[in-house]
Amino acid sequence: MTHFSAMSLLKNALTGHKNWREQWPDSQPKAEYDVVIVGAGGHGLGAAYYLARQHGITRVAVIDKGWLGGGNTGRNTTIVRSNYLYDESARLYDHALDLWDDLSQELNYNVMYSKRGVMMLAHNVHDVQSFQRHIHSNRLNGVDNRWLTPEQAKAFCPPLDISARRRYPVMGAALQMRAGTARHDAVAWGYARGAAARGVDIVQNCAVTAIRRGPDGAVIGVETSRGFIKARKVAVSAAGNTSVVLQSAGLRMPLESYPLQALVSEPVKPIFPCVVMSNSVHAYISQSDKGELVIGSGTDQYVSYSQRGGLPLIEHTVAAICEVFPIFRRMRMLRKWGGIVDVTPDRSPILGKLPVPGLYVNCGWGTGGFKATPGAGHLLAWTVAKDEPHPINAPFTLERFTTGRLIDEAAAAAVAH
Amino acid sequence: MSRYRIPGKGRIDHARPVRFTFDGRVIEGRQGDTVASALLASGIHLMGRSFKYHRPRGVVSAGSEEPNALIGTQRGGPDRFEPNTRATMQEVWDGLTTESQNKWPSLAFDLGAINDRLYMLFSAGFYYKTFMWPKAFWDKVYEPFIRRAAGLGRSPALPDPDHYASRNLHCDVLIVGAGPAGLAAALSAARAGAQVVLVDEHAEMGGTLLSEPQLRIDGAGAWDWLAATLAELSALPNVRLMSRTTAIGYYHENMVGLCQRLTDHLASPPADAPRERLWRVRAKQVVLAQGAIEKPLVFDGNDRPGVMLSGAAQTFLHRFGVKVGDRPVVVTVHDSAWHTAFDLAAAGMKVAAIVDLRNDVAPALVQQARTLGIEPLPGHTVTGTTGRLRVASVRVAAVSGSQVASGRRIACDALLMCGGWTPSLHLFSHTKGSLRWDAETGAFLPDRKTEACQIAGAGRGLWGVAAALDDGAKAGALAASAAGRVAGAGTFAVSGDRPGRGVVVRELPTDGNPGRAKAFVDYQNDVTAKDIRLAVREGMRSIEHVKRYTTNGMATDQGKLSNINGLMIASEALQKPAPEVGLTTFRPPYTPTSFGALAGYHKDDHFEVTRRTPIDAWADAQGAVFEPVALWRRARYFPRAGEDMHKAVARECRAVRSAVGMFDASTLGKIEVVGPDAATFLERMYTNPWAKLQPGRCRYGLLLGEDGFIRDDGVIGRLADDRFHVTTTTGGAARVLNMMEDYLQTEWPDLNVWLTSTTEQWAVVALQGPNARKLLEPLVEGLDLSDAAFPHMAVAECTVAGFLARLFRVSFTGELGFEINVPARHGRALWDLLWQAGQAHGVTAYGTEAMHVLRAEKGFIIVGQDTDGTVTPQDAGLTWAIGKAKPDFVGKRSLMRPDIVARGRKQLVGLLTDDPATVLEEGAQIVADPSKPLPMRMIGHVTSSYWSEALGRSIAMALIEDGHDLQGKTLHVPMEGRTIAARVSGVTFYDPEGQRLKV
Amino acid sequence: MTTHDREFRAAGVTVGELAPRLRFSLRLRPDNLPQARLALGLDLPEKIGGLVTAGQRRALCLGPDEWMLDCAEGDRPALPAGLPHALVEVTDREVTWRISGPRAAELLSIGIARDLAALSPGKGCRTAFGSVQAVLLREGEDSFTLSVWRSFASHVAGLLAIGQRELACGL
Amino acid sequence: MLLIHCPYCEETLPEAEFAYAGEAHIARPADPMALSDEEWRDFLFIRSNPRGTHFERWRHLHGCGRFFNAVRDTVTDKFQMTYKAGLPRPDLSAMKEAAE
Repeated sequence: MTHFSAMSLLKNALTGHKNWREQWPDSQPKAEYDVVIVGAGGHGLGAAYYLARQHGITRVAVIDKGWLGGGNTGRNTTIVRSNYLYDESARLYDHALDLWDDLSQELNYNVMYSKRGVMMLAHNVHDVQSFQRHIHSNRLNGVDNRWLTPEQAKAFCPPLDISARRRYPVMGAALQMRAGTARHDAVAWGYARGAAARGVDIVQNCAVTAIRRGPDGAVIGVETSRGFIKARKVAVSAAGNTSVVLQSAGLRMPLESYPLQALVSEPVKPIFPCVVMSNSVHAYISQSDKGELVIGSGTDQYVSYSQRGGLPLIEHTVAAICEVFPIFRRMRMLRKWGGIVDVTPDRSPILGKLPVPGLYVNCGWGTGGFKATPGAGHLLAWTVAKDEPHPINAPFTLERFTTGRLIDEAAAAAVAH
Repeated sequence: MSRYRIPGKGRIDHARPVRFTFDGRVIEGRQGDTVASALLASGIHLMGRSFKYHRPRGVVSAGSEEPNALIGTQRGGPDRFEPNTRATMQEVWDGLTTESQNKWPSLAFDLGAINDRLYMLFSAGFYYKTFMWPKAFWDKVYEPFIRRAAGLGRSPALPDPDHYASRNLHCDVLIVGAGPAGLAAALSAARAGAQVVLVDEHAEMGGTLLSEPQLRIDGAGAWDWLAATLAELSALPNVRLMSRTTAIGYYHENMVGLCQRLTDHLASPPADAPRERLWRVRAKQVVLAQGAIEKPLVFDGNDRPGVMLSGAAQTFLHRFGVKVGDRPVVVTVHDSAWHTAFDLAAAGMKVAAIVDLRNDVAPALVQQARTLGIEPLPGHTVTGTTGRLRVASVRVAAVSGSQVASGRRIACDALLMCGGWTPSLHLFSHTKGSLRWDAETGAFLPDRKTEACQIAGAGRGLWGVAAALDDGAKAGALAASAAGRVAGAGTFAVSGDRPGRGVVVRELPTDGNPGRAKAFVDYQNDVTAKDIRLAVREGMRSIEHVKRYTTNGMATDQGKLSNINGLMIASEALQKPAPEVGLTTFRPPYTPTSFGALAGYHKDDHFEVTRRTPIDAWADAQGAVFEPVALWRRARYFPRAGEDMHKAVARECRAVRSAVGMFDASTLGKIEVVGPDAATFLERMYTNPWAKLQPGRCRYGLLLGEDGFIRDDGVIGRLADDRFHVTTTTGGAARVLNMMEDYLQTEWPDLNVWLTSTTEQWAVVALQGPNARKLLEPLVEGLDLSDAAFPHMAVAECTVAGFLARLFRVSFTGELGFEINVPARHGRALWDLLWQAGQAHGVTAYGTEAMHVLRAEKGFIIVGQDTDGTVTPQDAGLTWAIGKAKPDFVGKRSLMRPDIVARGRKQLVGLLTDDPATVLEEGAQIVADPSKPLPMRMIGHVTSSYWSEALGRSIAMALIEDGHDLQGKTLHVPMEGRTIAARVSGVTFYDPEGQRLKV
Repeated sequence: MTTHDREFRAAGVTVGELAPRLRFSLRLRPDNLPQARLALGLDLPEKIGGLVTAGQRRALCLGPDEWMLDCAEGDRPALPAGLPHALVEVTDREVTWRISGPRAAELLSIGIARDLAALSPGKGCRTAFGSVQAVLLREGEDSFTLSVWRSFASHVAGLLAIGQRELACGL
Repeated sequence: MLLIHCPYCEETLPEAEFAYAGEAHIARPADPMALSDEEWRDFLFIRSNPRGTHFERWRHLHGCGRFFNAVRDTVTDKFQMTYKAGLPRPDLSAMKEAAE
């Protein structure tokens, strides 16, 4: 692996960039591995990296039906934060945040983690109560999150309109300063490069068609479009396609896959210094390092794998952004795209062992998986290597849906009255 | 000043000068000009700077695919400023202000161009490889530096005063593109009687025909034929023609989004005119006749101002009467540029040479070039250009096999290139229709369709106007037939057509070092051929990776000019055929679309519905402070002069406890449940028993989700054996009705019961307080209001102040209380009468905040505040509301799940601070031991907390782990800088025996 | 609350709020239609969207077991007690406008996604105007009535007024 | 925006009038109390979530108000058919044969 640095860049620049080597090889699958990871997104590649780096397990293949990083890793709005309500969630996402902090150096790959601050807007009394609860809980959990008055929010994010006459006036905001954005592709590429350098095979354009179990019920490998691959352990980290993959192992999951859309504007000079989310108007926004406004919206209402998504949702999302930031009305949408997100009944992920020996899952991240990337990879690797969950992901079991110990972040923010 | 304008030529109005400014300089154009054509007419090619290297750039195209000539435009003040507008699409009008972008201090001298000197450092993906050390520099130095360099234009800084419209439209046939194919399609479909919508993104319809006046169609000149065709179409009642209208996206089931630009070309738009309108068109059939986009050629120095697409030069000549230079050179791999050269020569330009990589150029073309005094150079390549702010010369060299001879310089002031044509299939791609590589045309063509559409003309690789007309006519007929009309396709007699042929190339061959060449593929993003090869070298094997690593195709033209060239170069580097490397997905919109148009009417007051009660106007007049609750706005409190919320709420609470308060409860959801099985239905939905509730009586109802968690609550009155008046929370009304309908329709369709929302049938006034009866009694007819005759939790129909009413004796405050339901139109009148009559009894209006305090004093929960979707009836202390004898109700089974019955659940309790003056913060977390370090173990949180005027102290409710067992125990609420001690109590703080109800 | 009680006269379309009319939601199983028809003296349509009028009574079928029943002031229809049904008055729930003129359908198309050409005169439907549920009746080729719930009325009226101004300005 | 055929209205109408209502043919057990925790979990939470043919429910919310069933391909989003609530799951292979 070529070490990346300003010096190496300069040296190569002087030689016409002819000597850069490939960042990861396009591997052919071997007949057998210790661990097969299904899904070469940031989570799966991260798991492979940590298996090799921290657990010394290098006979690992990451298999993807398409190109690495081509799923939700490359289709999200790159928001990284950890100011979740429940202790379990806050620990999970804060663990990821700790890893984000050093990730560029760890991977020797600049993932451009930008601690721009994530500000969540409160538009009604219920939002205020809910965010205060978050802030108090985060504070006692050691998670950065603070309350801003409307004026402070405006000072932090000048394009914000805080006038009281708006349909959704800003009544305050919760700010996590340590949160921000990162360059999504770089995360996948950085993990891929790091994992490959440690012996992991990254097998692209190879669809896993079934998980095979032996007579004792334990996992023995995966069927793929390029034949059977033997494996002692299989970890499924396939986001929207998890239900389909696990079906072949005889497992039915509490998951539904929905289309999620996002869009960017044409690039403009720096105008937007942070990330702003508004749950009440259903939109979130930041500005990329290219100058595009990156805008996310909610999911369409129906289960779908089409990655198409409808126009009305885009209309609504853009209207919401213009309501909070009326100066952007004359900006233009450059492109929009769709991803497939897998959603659990309590909107929290499932990360752990499955009731099949040798089978592990990391799924159900819904619209929020990107922020967890290093954490999910790290915890999945731990769980696979030790055949038991790390204390941080221990609550995120599949069994919670049987016993009723849900971690319901969505319900906790639910509006009633 | 317009030295490059050819008098009398083009479709502009030469008699109508139009003045606008560009970077402060006044430019005179003509009515019908675009900013680009007007600047070119004044000899200005330099219109922008590129993204990364800040290289000077000129206009490349004449259409919406323009990557370079992006400008800021402004109408009047800065509130109507917008960045990144294509100069090739913006029409000029008197007073238009425009500016160039991404330069400092000026377009001609830009300090940012230092990046261009360092271009070898700024190779593809360079930022992934550096800026990592020292780590602290990332936040402070590197990132701010990178971000400052980002972006093209500047963002608008003020709210946009314009408004935007939207409309739904249904038609038989939507035709996208009004070039020859689209026009012919429209004729076939329209003549067959189909409802036709024909749209084109340009100001004028006609497409290619506008740039090919030499054509004759059915005996008429192209422009006469066009005029006649448009006249015929616009005279038909079943045809709608929309110019300046871009089909932005093609969605499910033949829905196409259109963005129509209504005023950006007008000097003074009508006052009420929307600036743009978004159309959601649902067509039975769609005809995509979007033509093809010319490809640039990739060679060293292909980005100097003055280097442009040959078709653009042809358009500027014929449509705008503009010469793009005095001495152009043409470089091409396709016949079409030869014809451009001929047209330019015929218009008086001295075309120095036509450089064509092909050896086998048709002899007739070569002959004609010679005749016109143009030097034909078949079998030649371009290996470089010179000129800083304008191309000054081009270096051409003969090619034989893989050998490039040493070249020679030809002086020129414009270089017109043609790399062939790419069918415009963006909308088709939006449908997930598949494309196939066609080796014959060297292009991706439509393959499998997923929507009911036809692709006509150049979009499916047919070159030439005759072919496009015939194909369009057929497509229009097919579409009309599929939409149920009897249609036939006409044919057209065309002369003067110049279809032409070409070959597909990657980069032009050169004798130089390709690793040093500045041969641009994506102009705006400064992606060069060597960047793409570097990406491949670094292991990027899919076109998607190459795109993301180099940013090729991610500029504001979304790869319209760069995608195919990028693919060809990547495919060569990967030594794989193009189709195996793949094409990146085209994503909506076709061209950038303003946020305003997408938002449409959803702005300001109309961003979202604001529901108001019949009494809202009264509250407004009283100076009430409102709060949004779901879509409603509700009066939160009624401050008097000098009062803040705390004081106002204290006063309102005192009035209720000591006299009488009036409260607008109209927003409460109401559902009338009627039918012989009404009681059975409620038995199954709610936790409580209903069968034995007598008509004329009410009961508190608790609704769970099937997961056992509390969803909603409210008082339910039985009006008759078969009729219940159900109330829900304000925000829950629609959800509860939907949930009830779901169970009724899908699980229990055998029940004879029906649900009707009556939320808005009734206005509801709550009278609460010891004087409530005294106030109400004189106004009531037909009902004895005494406690004996009409006790707590009674309901009856009567008249109040002459209005037919449903009267409930209920209390959400712990005081004697009534809720008067009258038909909504009388709500205000009733309120006014009660208000008047109440003056003698000390009546005070109170809002939601006082209501919250009063109910908290009694320990009544607010669903969504004291519960959060994870709270069971046991947790909330509401086991009394569960009908123990009932075999089943929604959610019952879930209450038996292991973790629901386990210890450690959070339970609702009261919380009294040791210091009675301290009011806890809602949402504050509770710990058993505040001396522990972070992260601290939290055992619960405060759900409701208020100053209780009645008790003269603070009160709070909290969800605490096993809280029901902690009565009397002191817990702690650690705040920033201090910790508050509080004692666990019951939740009923005020009048625990309920004496005040028994009056 | 002030909904728009003045009439807008814009290019080709007027919008006027109608005085409230006694309105009921009638629910019963289609099997019981014969008895209900007899009792009401009204040939309740069975097809959704169908409208019948008899004297001052008028019924629009909104669902397989649902009719919107409009009556004259003081006319309180009744069905036999033994016939399972629900009759609930909703007069005050709704605000109704008449929208008429050659461009009435065009004005409605700013909010209604349905193809209004498919709604022939004498038919009606429940639909949505933007995000607001509405009942739309095509009284004639160029004349509609539109009912929405009371608290949504000012929002819808505002949009109709904007739409009228757009039509009037000719763009 | 999808186009949906309402089997009650017998009209094909824009998605804007409809609300998605989850997977179809998950009947509420007749006697929930008799179910094991696992069986109850399956009813509450487990969904087939297929890539392909999906049996699902919609409600014609801004229309006739009825819940009904639909067969839709989740990859193409195309509806194969819709049918009234309470009708059994259609035999798609038979339908396919009939169409051939």
